[in-house]
Amino acid sequence: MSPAELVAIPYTWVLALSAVLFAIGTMGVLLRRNGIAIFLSLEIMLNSANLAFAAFAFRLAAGHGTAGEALAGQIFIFFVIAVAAAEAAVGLALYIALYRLKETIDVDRINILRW
Amino acid sequence: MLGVLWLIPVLCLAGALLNLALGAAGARKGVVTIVGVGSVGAATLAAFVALWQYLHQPASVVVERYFTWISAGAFTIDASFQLDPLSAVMVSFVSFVGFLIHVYSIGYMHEETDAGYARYFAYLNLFMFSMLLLVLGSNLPVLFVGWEGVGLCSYLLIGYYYEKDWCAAAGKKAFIVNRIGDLGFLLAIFSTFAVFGTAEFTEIFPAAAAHPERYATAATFIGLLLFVGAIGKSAQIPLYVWLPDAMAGPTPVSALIHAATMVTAGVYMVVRCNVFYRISPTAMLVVAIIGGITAIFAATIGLVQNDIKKVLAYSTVSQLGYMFLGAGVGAFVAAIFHVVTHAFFKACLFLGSGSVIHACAGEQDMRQMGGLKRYMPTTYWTFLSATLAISGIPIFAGFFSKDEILAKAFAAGAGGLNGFGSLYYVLWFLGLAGALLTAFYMFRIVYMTFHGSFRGGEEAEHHLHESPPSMTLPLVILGVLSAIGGFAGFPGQLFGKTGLNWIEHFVHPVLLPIASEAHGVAAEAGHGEHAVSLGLEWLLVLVSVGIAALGIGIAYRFYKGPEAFARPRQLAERFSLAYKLLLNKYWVDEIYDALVIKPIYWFCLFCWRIIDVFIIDTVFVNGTAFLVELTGDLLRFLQTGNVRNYALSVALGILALAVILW
Amino acid sequence: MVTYVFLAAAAVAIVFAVLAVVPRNPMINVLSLVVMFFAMAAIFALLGMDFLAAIQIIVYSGAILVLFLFVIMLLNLRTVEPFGSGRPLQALLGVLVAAMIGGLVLALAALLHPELGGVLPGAEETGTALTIGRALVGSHLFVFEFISLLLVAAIVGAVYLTKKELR
Amino acid sequence: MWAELVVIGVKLAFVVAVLLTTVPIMVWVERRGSALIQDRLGPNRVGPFGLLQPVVDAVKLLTKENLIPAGVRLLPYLLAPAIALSVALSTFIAVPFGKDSGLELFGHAIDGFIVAPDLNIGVLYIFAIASLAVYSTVLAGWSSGNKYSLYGGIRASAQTISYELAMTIAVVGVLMSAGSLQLQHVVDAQSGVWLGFLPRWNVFTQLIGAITFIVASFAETNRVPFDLPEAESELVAGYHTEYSSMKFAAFFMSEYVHMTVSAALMTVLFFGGWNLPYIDVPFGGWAGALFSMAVFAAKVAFFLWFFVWVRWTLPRFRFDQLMALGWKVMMPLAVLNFLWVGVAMALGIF
Repeated sequence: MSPAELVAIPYTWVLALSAVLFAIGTMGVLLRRNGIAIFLSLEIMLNSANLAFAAFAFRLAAGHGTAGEALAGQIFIFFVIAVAAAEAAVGLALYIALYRLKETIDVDRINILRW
Repeated sequence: MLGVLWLIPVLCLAGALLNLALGAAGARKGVVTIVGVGSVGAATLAAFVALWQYLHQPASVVVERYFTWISAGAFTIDASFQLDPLSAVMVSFVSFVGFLIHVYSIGYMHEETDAGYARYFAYLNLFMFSMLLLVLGSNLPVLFVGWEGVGLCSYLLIGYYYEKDWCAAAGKKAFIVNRIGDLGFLLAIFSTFAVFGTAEFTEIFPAAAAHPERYATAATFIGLLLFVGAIGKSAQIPLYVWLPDAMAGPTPVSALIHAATMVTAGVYMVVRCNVFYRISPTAMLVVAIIGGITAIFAATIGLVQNDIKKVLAYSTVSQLGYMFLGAGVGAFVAAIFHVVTHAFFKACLFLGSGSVIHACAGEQDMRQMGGLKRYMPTTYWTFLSATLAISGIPIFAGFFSKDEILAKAFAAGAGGLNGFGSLYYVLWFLGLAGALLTAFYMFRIVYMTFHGSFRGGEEAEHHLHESPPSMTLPLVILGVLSAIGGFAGFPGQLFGKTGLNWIEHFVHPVLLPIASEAHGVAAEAGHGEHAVSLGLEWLLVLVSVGIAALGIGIAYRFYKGPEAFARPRQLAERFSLAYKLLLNKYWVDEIYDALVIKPIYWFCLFCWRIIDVFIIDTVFVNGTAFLVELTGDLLRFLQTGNVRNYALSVALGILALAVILW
Repeated sequence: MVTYVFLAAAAVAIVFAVLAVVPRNPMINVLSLVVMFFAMAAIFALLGMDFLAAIQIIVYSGAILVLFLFVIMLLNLRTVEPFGSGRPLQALLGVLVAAMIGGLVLALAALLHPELGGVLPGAEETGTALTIGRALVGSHLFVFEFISLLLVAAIVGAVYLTKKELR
Repeated sequence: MWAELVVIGVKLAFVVAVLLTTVPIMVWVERRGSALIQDRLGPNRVGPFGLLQPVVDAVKLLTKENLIPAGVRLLPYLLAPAIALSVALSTFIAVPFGKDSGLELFGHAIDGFIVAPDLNIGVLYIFAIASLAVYSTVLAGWSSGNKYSLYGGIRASAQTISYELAMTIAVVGVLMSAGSLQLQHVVDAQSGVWLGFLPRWNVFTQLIGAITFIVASFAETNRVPFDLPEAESELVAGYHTEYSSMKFAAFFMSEYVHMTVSAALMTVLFFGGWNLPYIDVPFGGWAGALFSMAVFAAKVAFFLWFFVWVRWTLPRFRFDQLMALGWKVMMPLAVLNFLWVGVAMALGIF
């Protein structure tokens, strides 16, 4: 792998950022009652995961690994984005069906599926 | 060269399959008849063609290999047929008698439903296929396939009237008892592979004959195991119990399977493997003893039975005993000869009895018969000729074969065969006594059934009638054969012309010469004429004839004329204990029931009640279900139906995981 | 310079992430999420992943969030629930757990040795697009195809779910 | 470093100025052109041929009362026009508008007549920005608190998204044949001759792609025959029903800037940029640069006129027809072009 030019950013910073974002997203998922909002928080969590991938790919690109390894991280992010798209499509469709059925997407009021 | 060999069984198989299909399609009797009888007829034709070709070519053994059946590493089994004098004789008479009985069945079974008729003929053809396979097979596995096949067919046909559960029970009994024998046979096959590395007759027997000393012990072992199989299939003590019950099947079946062909498979197999027995005196002696004892034992039971087919069944058992006695004293050819003649007259007898039962509308108890001679002459005369044959009256077939066996037994005693001389004398005497009894109970049948006046009541008497030609024709043919068939083995040596004994010379090559003369007697036992002088042989002949005549006389005194039935009744009262003993067949079935069946039954009961019902069902199955239900009841409170709680628990799980992995 | 840009982007990302989670009006959530995604794209670009930056904007901002907007507009939601309303225990635990998970990763980041990252050398005119494309249809071909299959499945599922006959 | 910034700043200023001045000119051209096509006079009072008419309009719009209806969601309501205009403007920074032969400005290389020369994801950037145009319509429609606006917004965004796909896929063919994402390379790849007698313009090598792209860009810019979002004559005037004065002007300008950008993209992607057929620019240096810009401008001008021409010639689609066209005709055509390019490249046809 040809010597890559360094960027003046420690990859741990990126990791830290992803940690913070993940925490925020988790809070959103756990505390919001609006289904759509929960979904948005989920997207945030996905992005933070992507950021973690990016962080390590970033590190590998700086000569700690082969180009293939460094690339794998980016490709994984690509796939995560694709999956997120699919998930958004299906999930939102579910919300629409749900809304038709119960006139709400407040997840606390959608609790008939239990003993 | 012998292209038609494979054709013989395959034709029958085709017939069987076709009949099954026809039965399923609900075809009429006519079609089924054409297919069923036609296929067997064609097979018979093919058999005779093969025989004719065989007689017109030099080689004494012809082996045809068709394809490799099993191939596992070094050891392979070919599906191959073998035609040598022995199988030639067997094939020809099996297919011929089988064909006759098929013809007979047309008339006998014509009252069945179409489906039943088709089923019957399908099974019958299948049986022919298996039997021919058994006879033609050129190695033990192929033979075993046929062996199992005939077992299966006998089971199916005994249970033909499966609506009556005693018939089904009889079928099961036959099958299960045969299994015991088959186990021995299987072990024999395995050990053959272990010892010789192959099961081809053309390889193992010469090998064994070449080095008798080396293979002596192996031969004893294998021979005894094989004989276990033979005991099962040929209904010898102690496994004979299934044969009398097998009479539950239709009479033609009894005639074909349980008299003429299948039950003689054991004899055929022993003769086929004669080399083993000849190089192992022990095995040979065991065969002789079992045979002799069975002969007399079954005959005594036959004395007092009243069911006509039962009597014939026991006589079959005892005749089989004679055959084994013959094999046991080294008279293998005589044994085969007796197989053939026995096939003729015993088939004739059964078919005759079948015709009688047919006339009496299913009545089998001889006490309800009598005087049938008037109504069914053909049946009577053929039956009579067969009876004379089995009783050993000269000129008739049975005489030659049985007398030769007895002579050989005596010769074995005189020649001190394998140094067991005295024992063989005893066996000879048993055989003689058996002959007396045979003559007696056979003529008892004749007198009780055909002579005197009818005891079955008026309305039964009205529809007494001679059977249709399809039934009488085979009767006639078999009757004639049982009259003259014996001349195939005319004891020429009595007149100093050995050449006259055709079958002896034809089959003798099967008895391979044993290399060293250490067992010379065995080799010589093939022709026993040096053991006893000519005069002594004549004496023996006269003795056996006299014995037979004596038996007939006693039967006449007991069951014919003014004071018929009086004397036997007195005897029965005087020796009531013995009478009961015989009437109840020595309580053998009860003994077996107590000793074998009951314990197994109790064991099964234990397995069912305790192991299955309690341990498995209650503890394991229901217990598991109960456990799952319990945990479910406890855990369901976690299922709040609120997504966020689930999400929270997932997050907690992640946290825990992270902490653990940290 | 780069560092400052990164810090700025990170700050924007965090702030707008919070804005995307906390306010009860979903529209504001979505819009702030758009901004946050822009910050993400900027960070990707800084890390030399320009292709991903573009993809991030096209797919997330251009497609997914528009979808969210649609749904919000169509369902015209009236649910105004205060953040973390109801189930106080749930709320408390949620905050705790989230904070702890984030804290763990933060601690990890703090423990790791802060090496500088680098940019993967790409062709002058294509940047990483060329390399990523090669890898996608090369070593990762199977997963690539599989993803397309997944997307097709998602489309079919969405169409079926939103049919009127479903109810 | 500062020099770079200066260069970029100059370029930026130039581009923005040009784009913004295009708008009033286009207004005038549109009105006169429509008059010409419909055989009437059009504005001819203010200045010669009414050339000053747009200026007056601008003044009018600027001085109008800036009213905000009741019940609007204020933030998005104000955000929408800004998004629209900024998106329209910022797409242009990846578009090259002239041939660069190593010229210098303030003693510093200007490397390429393009605002962001080393933006190596060129076209991707353009699409990324263009995909944000949806927000302006959606937000405008939704925040107006008016169901007609909402419908208009949904119509517009649905249309935009649908045709974006066809557009992107059509462009993929071009990028493949050029082997680059940057438009200057796309233009360079279009110089020379194809099959011996045709200019190597993508319009010839990928005719289907060109047609798809042009139609799609009509839909993207909400122009007739796809101007359903603002079909004031039969539907209530779309997502900017509730907008007036300068905010409306922002939407208005964004549309025209969008038109200009689309025209430039057509030129660059399919019509050889500043290349002339068969002859290459005779003289280098600034003269050559200016000449190439002139060629480029001429082509763009042609396409702008083409927009006007089509607008006043064709009738309007119905919405379902529009959607059907977009999904059932444009998409397959684009994919077909994509396949054709792949096959042709594999066979070495170009």
